[in-house]
Amino acid sequence: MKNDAPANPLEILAYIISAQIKDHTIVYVGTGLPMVAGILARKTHAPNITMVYESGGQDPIQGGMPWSVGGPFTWRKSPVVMEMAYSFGQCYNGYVDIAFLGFAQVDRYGNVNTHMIGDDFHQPKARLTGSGGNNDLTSLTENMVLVGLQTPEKFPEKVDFITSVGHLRGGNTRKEAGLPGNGPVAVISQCGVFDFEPKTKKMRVKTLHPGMTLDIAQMCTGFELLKPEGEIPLTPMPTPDIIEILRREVDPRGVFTSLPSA
Amino acid sequence: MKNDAPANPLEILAYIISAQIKDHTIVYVGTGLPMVAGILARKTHAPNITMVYESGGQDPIQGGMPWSVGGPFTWRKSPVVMEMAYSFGQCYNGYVDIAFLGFAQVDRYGNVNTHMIGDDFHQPKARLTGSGGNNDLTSLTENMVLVGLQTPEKFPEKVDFITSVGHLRGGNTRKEAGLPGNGPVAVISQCGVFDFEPKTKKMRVKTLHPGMTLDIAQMCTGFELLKPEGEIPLTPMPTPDIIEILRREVDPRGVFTSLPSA
Amino acid sequence: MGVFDYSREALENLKIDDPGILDRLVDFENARAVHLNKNRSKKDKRISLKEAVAEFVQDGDVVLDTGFGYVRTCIQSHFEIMRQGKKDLQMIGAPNTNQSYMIVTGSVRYSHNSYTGAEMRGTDRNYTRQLKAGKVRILSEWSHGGIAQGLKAAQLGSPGLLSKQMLGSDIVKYNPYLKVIQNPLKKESDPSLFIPALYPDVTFIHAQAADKYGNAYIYGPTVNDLAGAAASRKVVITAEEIVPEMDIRCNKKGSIIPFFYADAVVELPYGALPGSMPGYYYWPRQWWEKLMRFSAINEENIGKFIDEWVFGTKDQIEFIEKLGGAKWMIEARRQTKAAEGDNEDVDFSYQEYTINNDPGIFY
Amino acid sequence: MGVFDYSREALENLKIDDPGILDRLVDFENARAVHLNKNRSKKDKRISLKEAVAEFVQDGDVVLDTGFGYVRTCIQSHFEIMRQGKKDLQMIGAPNTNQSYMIVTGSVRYSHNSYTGAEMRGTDRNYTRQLKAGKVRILSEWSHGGIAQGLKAAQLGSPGLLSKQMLGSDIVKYNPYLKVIQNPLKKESDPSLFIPALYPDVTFIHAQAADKYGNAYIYGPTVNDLAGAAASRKVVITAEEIVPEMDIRCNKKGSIIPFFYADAVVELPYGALPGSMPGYYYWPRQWWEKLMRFSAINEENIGKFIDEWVFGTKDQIEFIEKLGGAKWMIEARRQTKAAEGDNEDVDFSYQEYTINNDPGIFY
Repeated sequence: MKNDAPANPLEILAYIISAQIKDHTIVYVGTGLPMVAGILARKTHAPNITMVYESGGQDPIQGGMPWSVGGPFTWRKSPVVMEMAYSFGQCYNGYVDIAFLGFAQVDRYGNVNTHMIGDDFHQPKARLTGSGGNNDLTSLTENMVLVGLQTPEKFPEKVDFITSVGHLRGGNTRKEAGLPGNGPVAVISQCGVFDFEPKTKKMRVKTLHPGMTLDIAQMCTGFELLKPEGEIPLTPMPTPDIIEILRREVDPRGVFTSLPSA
Repeated sequence: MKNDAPANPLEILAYIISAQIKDHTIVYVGTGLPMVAGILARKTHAPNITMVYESGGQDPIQGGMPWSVGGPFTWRKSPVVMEMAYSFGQCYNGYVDIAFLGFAQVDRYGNVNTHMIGDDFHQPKARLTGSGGNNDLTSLTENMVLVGLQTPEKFPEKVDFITSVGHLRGGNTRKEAGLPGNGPVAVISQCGVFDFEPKTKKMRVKTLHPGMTLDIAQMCTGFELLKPEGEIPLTPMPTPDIIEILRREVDPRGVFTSLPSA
Repeated sequence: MGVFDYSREALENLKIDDPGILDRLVDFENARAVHLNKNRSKKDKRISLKEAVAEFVQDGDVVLDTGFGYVRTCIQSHFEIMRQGKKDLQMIGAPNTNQSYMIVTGSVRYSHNSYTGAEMRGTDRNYTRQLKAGKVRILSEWSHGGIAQGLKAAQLGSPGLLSKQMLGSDIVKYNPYLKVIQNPLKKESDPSLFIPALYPDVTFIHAQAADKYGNAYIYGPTVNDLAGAAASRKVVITAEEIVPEMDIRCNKKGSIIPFFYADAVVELPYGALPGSMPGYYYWPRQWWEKLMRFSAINEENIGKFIDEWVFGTKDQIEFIEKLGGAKWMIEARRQTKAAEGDNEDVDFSYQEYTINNDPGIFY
Repeated sequence: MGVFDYSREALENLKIDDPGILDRLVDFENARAVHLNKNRSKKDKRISLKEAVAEFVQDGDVVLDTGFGYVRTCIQSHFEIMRQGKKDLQMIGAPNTNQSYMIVTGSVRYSHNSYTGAEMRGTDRNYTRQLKAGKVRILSEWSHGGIAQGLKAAQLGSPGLLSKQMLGSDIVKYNPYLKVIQNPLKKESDPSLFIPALYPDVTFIHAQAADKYGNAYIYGPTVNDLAGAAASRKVVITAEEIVPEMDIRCNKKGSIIPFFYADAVVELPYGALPGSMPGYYYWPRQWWEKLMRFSAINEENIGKFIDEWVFGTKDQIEFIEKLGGAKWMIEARRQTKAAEGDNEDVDFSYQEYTINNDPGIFY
């Protein structure tokens, strides 16, 4: 990969995710892009973050890119590798500031489906992974960020199965269901960054990526997106310096940030 | 101490306790006489027992006599020292066969008081230790053995405070209260060994120590003791061999088994 | 009738007509009785894997998965379970159910489901297919954390605990064991989820080291295994190495499973293959890629895969030979040591298996 | 009003008119908010014990006792709390409340009580006297296991758990936090005790070693300390030694408290005195015997005792000098090493303190 090539969409996504991470926070990361983003954040604007993992690894010494949340890079010389129940307990107890997760479907209230596509549990079009830790993190963590591809099928009016409650039916319903935390605070896709309108908790465009329009974003969505007051800002793009750090130091082999060849 | 001296009452007690311990069992031991009894059992009729302790020590390599259930002899090179919650969890889960505890008072149904003497919680005649692990063991362990001095005050009709439920109000009331296990199966005092009549769960004389009579035992008791059918057997006494093992190998300094000098 | 008050909605949604099948997982009284009847002796419990599976896995047992995903998972024990034709097992698929191939042979027929797939390597199309064909029935849906809490409740000697996980989700509608109740200490509405203590029938745990009595040492993520060992009716320890008891007592501080849980001890070097074993070997990544991207996609492929890797090997030694023998062993050790931080100077790149490119090697 | 539905019977029995005083121990929302507001930076948190007590102990705080009895208990921190005249603390007296002398000076005014006394050394007559004089109010009675489960519930991220402990006993009648409820999964009557998750305000934990960020290593019984560290709003780590972070990462496998719980780190060799510290020093047994058999028996004696040992020493160094200085240090190390099994060739007999015999030495 030439280091002066313009940022590709995956690199841009990695940067946008990293921008959600504030310095001096504890970040719950999964494999893939969130991991890349976490390391990028640490090497740029957030050098004092602590990364924790579902398999229990806490604050590992940074090594290669993990291929599994149980892999050695997630607990490399960690002072403590927590049992799984305690690892999620950290989120409930307020020791995790932000977590990143993917989804198969997300609806207008940020409810997530990773269970199945179709309307018959016993004869699904496709059976997916199930919850894994998705429900636990979304239920407990102070701030959730959802990351995935945006299409009308993946952003339906109603998900086929609520694996993880985001803002449930909007308004105060998440809290009424007994859940702590702010729930999903952002959704990041190839179109833009979305947040949730504070009162109704409906998904709202926050920024659009360069080249995107509201119309395109809406066409990629199975429900009506809310718009913010005034003009919709552009998502800040990575500077060449940041792209160079990403390519040189974070994912030098392009395992997660090079586009698959056809 | 001369090794051919006849067994003193504490030595006899240690032996009687040890006789409650079956081989191939897991034994929850406290400090003092139960510890002496456990080690004596292992050196005589029950070489395959495993000893576990409240502070979490499991199967320590036998060393000196512990002065505290948290002391090093209770976890000396233990493969695992369990956190306290798990240590009691062992009892609930059926991994402890028998446990030994003392009491300040015990009533006819084997309910134990280690909280207070008197009828006013706020102005007790004496405030005692409270539960510690007494309630946990008595609530959860399959078989409990209570060990202590027998006087009418210490064996009242009704204990001043139920620290630990034995057979509650008799009959099926222990189970109805939600408790697992058999509860107290034996009470051992200077008078004899007592069990609980299976239906009413009232305390019953099982054996009397040599020189004791039913009348003396009753005089030392604040409620009416049940008698077994037929003649009351004598409590088996330790052989000279056993006393020698006790003196030579188990408590050579007589820390727990020599009578206090006046 | 039954003694358990399962969620009616979940029973209906899951089409469970015979709720008695759910009982063993939560039947504390029975688990306690089984534990109380275990032989407590500190005796030499070593037997072969064949013997352990034959003696301690009964058809229909509730089997707890252990390790995490590809890490320290008792996969060679699963293979032996398949080889012996064990049937109708209930598998607790947390933290991983990348053993859906066990459904194909009828070994696993019921699933307590939390995760199915192989992370970055894709979803498990074999599972979808078996599900639609009715070859596996899901008995309960869970989150990872929910299963973890249920096992922890058991280890803590608790009938169950309240959780803030799964509340409001459809998981609750597909899990007969869960109940939404009010937090008993709160005046105002505070819905909480009751998760009962979970008691599997049999748990295989692959440990780095064990003594012959069953004191077992785990290094790296322990995940649910300490709790699972305390809860399970039957526990089989398999270990990379058998070490003297005194080595456990003096040197293996950290995560130890006490010997009295163990019914059997199996010396089983490379017992986590084709997964990884912290301190010992890295995983053969292409194996998993091939499984997910090629073998799992239709009935014929998965059949061939099972014939080749499960029935085509009689033990882990033959499995290693198929992976590449000595060369694989050396490379796998080198990579895991490096990944754990003892040596930075190792290249982890490898020839990925894709549908169009079978490198034919496994390291 | 309040948000917590405490047991009315227990409030009456305990004569608690102001149940708001009970809230902080179970106020999860507040504890979570405090945790979320903690500075997460991995920064050098080392301060002196004086500073740590001044900054992190507020009058009225709920303080969790740690260690076990005489073992690894943060007694020198308690002494500093007394020296600074901190007031009206609630002490969670589990697994031990052999700190009843803190009541005498007004530092502790409220007790969540599980055990008071000093095992083989006798019951604590000072506690009885203070109780009758109204200088300490019991806010809740517990068993050891009940407190342990409440803290574990917190660590597990659970609002509380069901327990089979304390059922049917009078403890339940003297604990406003506990509720007897039906096991939600059972059809027939199955009373279970709801124990809420417990969130202390401040916890001092004395560790064998810690790095400057607060990663702390515990060896020997951890008792409730890993759970307490996860639950407590404020955590102060005191340690026998400060070691490099890499020493924790590479060598201290086992029981580690992660740095992000820690608000402060105090280098405090001999911080468990006059208790014992696994790996470091044995306890001065006569000290405890004198406390229980002589000092605790009347107001004058306990006053003298506090004047001598607490206010009469400015730190643990002066405390050691009073115990016997270098001679004591050598003997205490020798005994603890032997007791832990490194050397059988040590005689543990000593000159017991009795009311008629004050040997005047402490080893």
